Amino acid sequence: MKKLLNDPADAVADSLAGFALAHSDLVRLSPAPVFVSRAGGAVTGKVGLVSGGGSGHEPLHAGFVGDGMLDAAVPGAVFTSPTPDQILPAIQAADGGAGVLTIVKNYTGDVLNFETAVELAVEEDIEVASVLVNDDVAVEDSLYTAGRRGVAGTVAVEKIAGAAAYRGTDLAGVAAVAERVIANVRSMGVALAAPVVPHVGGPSFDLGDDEIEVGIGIHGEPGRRRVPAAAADAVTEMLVAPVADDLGLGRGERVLLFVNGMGGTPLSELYVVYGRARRLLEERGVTVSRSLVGNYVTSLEMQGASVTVLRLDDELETLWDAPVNTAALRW
Amino acid sequence: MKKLLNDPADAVADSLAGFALAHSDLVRLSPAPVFVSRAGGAVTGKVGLVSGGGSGHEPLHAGFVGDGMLDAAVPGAVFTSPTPDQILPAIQAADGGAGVLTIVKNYTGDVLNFETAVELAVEEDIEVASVLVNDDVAVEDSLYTAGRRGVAGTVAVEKIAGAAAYRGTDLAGVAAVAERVIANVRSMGVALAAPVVPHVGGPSFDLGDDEIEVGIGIHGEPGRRRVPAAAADAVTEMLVAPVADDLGLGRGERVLLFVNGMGGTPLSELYVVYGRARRLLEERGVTVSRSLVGNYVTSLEMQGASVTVLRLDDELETLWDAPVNTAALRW
Amino acid sequence: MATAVTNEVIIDWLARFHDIVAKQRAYLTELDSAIGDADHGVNMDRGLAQVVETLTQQDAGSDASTGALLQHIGNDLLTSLGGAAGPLYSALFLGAGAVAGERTRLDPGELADSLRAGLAELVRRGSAESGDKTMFDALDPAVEALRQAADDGAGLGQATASAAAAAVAGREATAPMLARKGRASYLGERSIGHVDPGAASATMLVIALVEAVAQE
Amino acid sequence: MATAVTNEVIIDWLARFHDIVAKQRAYLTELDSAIGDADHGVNMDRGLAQVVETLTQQDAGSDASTGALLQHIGNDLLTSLGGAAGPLYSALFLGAGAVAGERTRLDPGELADSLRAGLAELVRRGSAESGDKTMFDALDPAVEALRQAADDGAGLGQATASAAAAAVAGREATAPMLARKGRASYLGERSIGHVDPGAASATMLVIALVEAVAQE
Ligand SMILES: Nc1ncnc2c1ncn2[C@@H]1O[C@H](COP(=O)(O)OP(=O)(O)O)[C@@H](O)[C@H]1O
Ligand SMILES: Nc1ncnc2c1ncn2[C@@H]1O[C@H](COP(=O)(O)OP(=O)(O)O)[C@@H](O)[C@H]1O
Ligand SMILES: [Mg+2]
Ligand SMILES: [Mg+2]
Ligand SMILES: [Mg+2]
Ligand SMILES: [Mg+2]
Repeated sequence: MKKLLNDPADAVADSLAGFALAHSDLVRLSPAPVFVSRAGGAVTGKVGLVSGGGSGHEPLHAGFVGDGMLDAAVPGAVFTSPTPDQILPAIQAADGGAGVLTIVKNYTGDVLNFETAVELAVEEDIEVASVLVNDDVAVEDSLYTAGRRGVAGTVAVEKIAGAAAYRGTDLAGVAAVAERVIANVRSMGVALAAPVVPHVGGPSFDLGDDEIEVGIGIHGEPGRRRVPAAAADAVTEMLVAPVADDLGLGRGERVLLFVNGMGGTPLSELYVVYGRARRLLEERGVTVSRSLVGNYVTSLEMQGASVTVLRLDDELETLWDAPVNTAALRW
Repeated sequence: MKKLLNDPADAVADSLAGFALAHSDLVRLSPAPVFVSRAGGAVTGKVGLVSGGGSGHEPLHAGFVGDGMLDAAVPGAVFTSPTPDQILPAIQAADGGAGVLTIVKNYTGDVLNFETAVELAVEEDIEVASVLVNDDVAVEDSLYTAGRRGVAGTVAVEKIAGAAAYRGTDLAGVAAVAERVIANVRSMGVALAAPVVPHVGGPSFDLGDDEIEVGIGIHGEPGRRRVPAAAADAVTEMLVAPVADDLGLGRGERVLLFVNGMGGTPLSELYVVYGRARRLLEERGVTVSRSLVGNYVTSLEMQGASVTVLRLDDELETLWDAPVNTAALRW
Repeated sequence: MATAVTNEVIIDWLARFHDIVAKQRAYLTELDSAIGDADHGVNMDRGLAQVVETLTQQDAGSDASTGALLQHIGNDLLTSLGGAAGPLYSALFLGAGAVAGERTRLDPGELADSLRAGLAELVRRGSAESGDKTMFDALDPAVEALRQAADDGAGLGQATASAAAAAVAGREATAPMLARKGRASYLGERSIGHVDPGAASATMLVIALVEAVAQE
Repeated sequence: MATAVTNEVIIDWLARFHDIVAKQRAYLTELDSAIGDADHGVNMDRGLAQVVETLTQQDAGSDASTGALLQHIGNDLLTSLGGAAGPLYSALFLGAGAVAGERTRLDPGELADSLRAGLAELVRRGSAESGDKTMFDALDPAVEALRQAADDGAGLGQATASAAAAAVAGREATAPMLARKGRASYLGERSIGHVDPGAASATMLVIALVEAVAQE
């Protein structure tokens, strides 16, 4: 393993320290327990937004702390959920008196740790609502699984809920908007090469030179199935079809199309996927009215991409367009 | 080789098509000869800015077309300079009557092809000035080489010259600002793993598991020397020291510190490098007053990073801070 | 050989648990790479090191009740481990501590009662059932064996030893299972054929108890 | 065997040049990977394919003068190749065409004059000198040998054959050189020990001429 790291045990701490220095206009880093919060502190009277999860998905979540999006982010160790003692002070830091929404990706660890933190926050008389992001259609949402995973769709939830909160919507309203995004966003991903977890030192899975993993998550987990490598157009169809089908997209609908890089694939290739995905949606009579292409929810240096589609309406579109000023998303 | 591509021969065309669709609010794509220009066309009375070069460095240059930065970008084949018949119409498209500045990275191919295009543009009575970016301190600037290469410092030149043009500065003035950036910006890069050029299909160079290449460019060329892999702190020193020395940075000066990813290294690692680079500069009594961290001038999926330092003064700082609205840089 | 679980035994238990996990870290990583996210080894190692350090520093065993100590450990596990394993192992100790209460020593039967309550708390948080391919599949038969041995009048050494044997069997039985909880459930059929990492670390927990009991 | 270079020969020359480059594409890629950016093979292949296609489509040779044809090719090379090689090969043909002028056939001496002028134009653009480790190091001795053979009264076949021999020798001589022009110069000492890719493709250009002359 070669990485631009010092001791792998310090990977998250070193990276966060650099991040906080580079973006000191936007964020503050609390060292122990570790969390990142808005530079100006909680906004009085505004619903606070907190998210978090294991590290290794940068810029998610710390890169989305700032005006118009998150008030605090809680990074765990690489691919490991943060602990309640980190999450609680982040909730406190985000609380401007109007309550706090926690945005949790649906993983057992994240769910359990946030649950405990929220119980503690409520004991301290902070009003807290929580939403679970579960956009990954690669995973069957049945009684016999932990439910669908939360992946790149999280960006849409955080952006749109963030805008709602900045507009002055109350906690129930912000939670409702977040739920509406969650109900209308789906993702599917593919890996061409596995990530290397720093403390592991080798690739998380082995892929042959002519194999790809379809239906992967963002933690270097194996995917749903391994198929022969194929051209971008064919691979993109494997991603778009289940997403569009699961959403039940019909003619005349309009969507946000988000092609997300897993960290190790060139941007130029993401645009190839975007072009094909867009054509596939248009062939279904769907209009792509908003777009996002880039590395936003990564899996270290994994090579691959995911396609996320969010069904839009006027309100969601307006909230997506609302100003945002964070390290990783700004307009 | 596994990539999210169709026919490698279509890689650039497919990617540009997707890019233009995703950013139709910002850019227009001219298909044959290929170039990308500002969606609204040339701005009347404003100096036009044109850059370009081989593809494979995305988001450079097309990702910087938009208000406050470039008016047109000319992408060649992967790692291959574009041709004069592409560059000429881009210059024409960028000309709002106040002349055009071409920003060329110092490679023989780019220089020669832009030279010819500029000759043709001048024959058509377009006023053109040109600057050569040559920020890579890995390359000796002597009579016995083609001179220093242009690498990540190009972003600073394009951003700052773009802001000057938007402020209404005339062609000579914009060229002078660009030259001032070039005189004050230096870079140095390292590779941990080579990129895979689509039509080649294998890595551009072979690095052992415990080796890194120091002094690399952005085309998968071998670097100046191969050294044993080392911790991020040590590698960062190998990059910062020659940059700071070459700039002759003294106590009390202030700079922009830009840590650029080569495309395949996780963002989290770039922040580790940033943190260390910042400390090293501060130890020299230098203040880091502006920062940029991310994948802006890449070499396909090469793993590695470069450190760029730009000596700032009030004017350059103001121009850096000026609004910009492009696919890859926006504030 | 200890005849009851005292605070000294518990502190030694946790230290030994950490030792085994540290030595078997690569093995746990390998298991979690196959059907998870490869962090269980480092996660348990790093987290347990912190828990043990706190335990040793605070000399927590000296005056507290056994219930208080177990709950203290439960809280430390919560703040130190992270991931899914953190809250679940934490629940096990918090639940066990609640039942151990003001006692300062647990005989085999009391230990079984206490751990059974811990398991109930773990299930309350994670909803695992037998056969879901989780740590529960190692822990549940272990506690059941402990209960049985205690009822049969076995001493602490023998009771914990049969618990360990049951945990090992339970761990091995996870291999053919199709995962229905946690990260491995995302894999569907592809989860079959691999031992569950949490069942493996839970087995180490039980083995560490055998060692601690034998040592005192 | 042609005794003079006509437009037919020139068109055939370019087609053969492309054939050789296409067959040796991997070899050129390998050379350019070692000391450059790995694009010379695909770049020349793709670009020459375009040039040849235009030449064939337009039936450019039928009525134009040799000078006009060479300049036409020079312009096509400029718009088709890109990279450093594009403007340099273009300069070679533009310069050669300017001197060939209104002629419709070039005897060995006229061919040498014409190519010498092309080389001067190449040097005007790229400032290469002998020993810089560039295509110039294959082309300059080739044109020199052509001149010599023409002066010695050799026929076109023999003259071009000695040019090719000189190009091959010039190409081989680039291996021990330290690059002072182009991308390889960035490597400093590490450029030593590798044949220059441009010298290799330029040698193919001269060999293609020998073949085209022999064929007609
Ligand atoms: N709902 C659950 N109930 C019981 N145990 C579970 C549950 N979910 C996961 N586990 C256990 O947790 C283990 C994984 O722990 P760990 O790797 O630390 O967490 P994560 O999956 O968050 O990375 C699994 O092997 C399994 O034994
Ligand atoms: N200044 C120069 N004069 C003559 N030939 C040059 C010069 N610079 C580069 N070359 C030739 O161009 C070749 C490289 O061509 P190519 O790979 O197409 O361009 P690039 O370096 O832009 O990728 C070199 O091998 C060398 O022979
Ligand atoms: Mg985990
Ligand atoms: Mg090139
Ligand atoms: Mg895990
Ligand atoms: Mg080249």
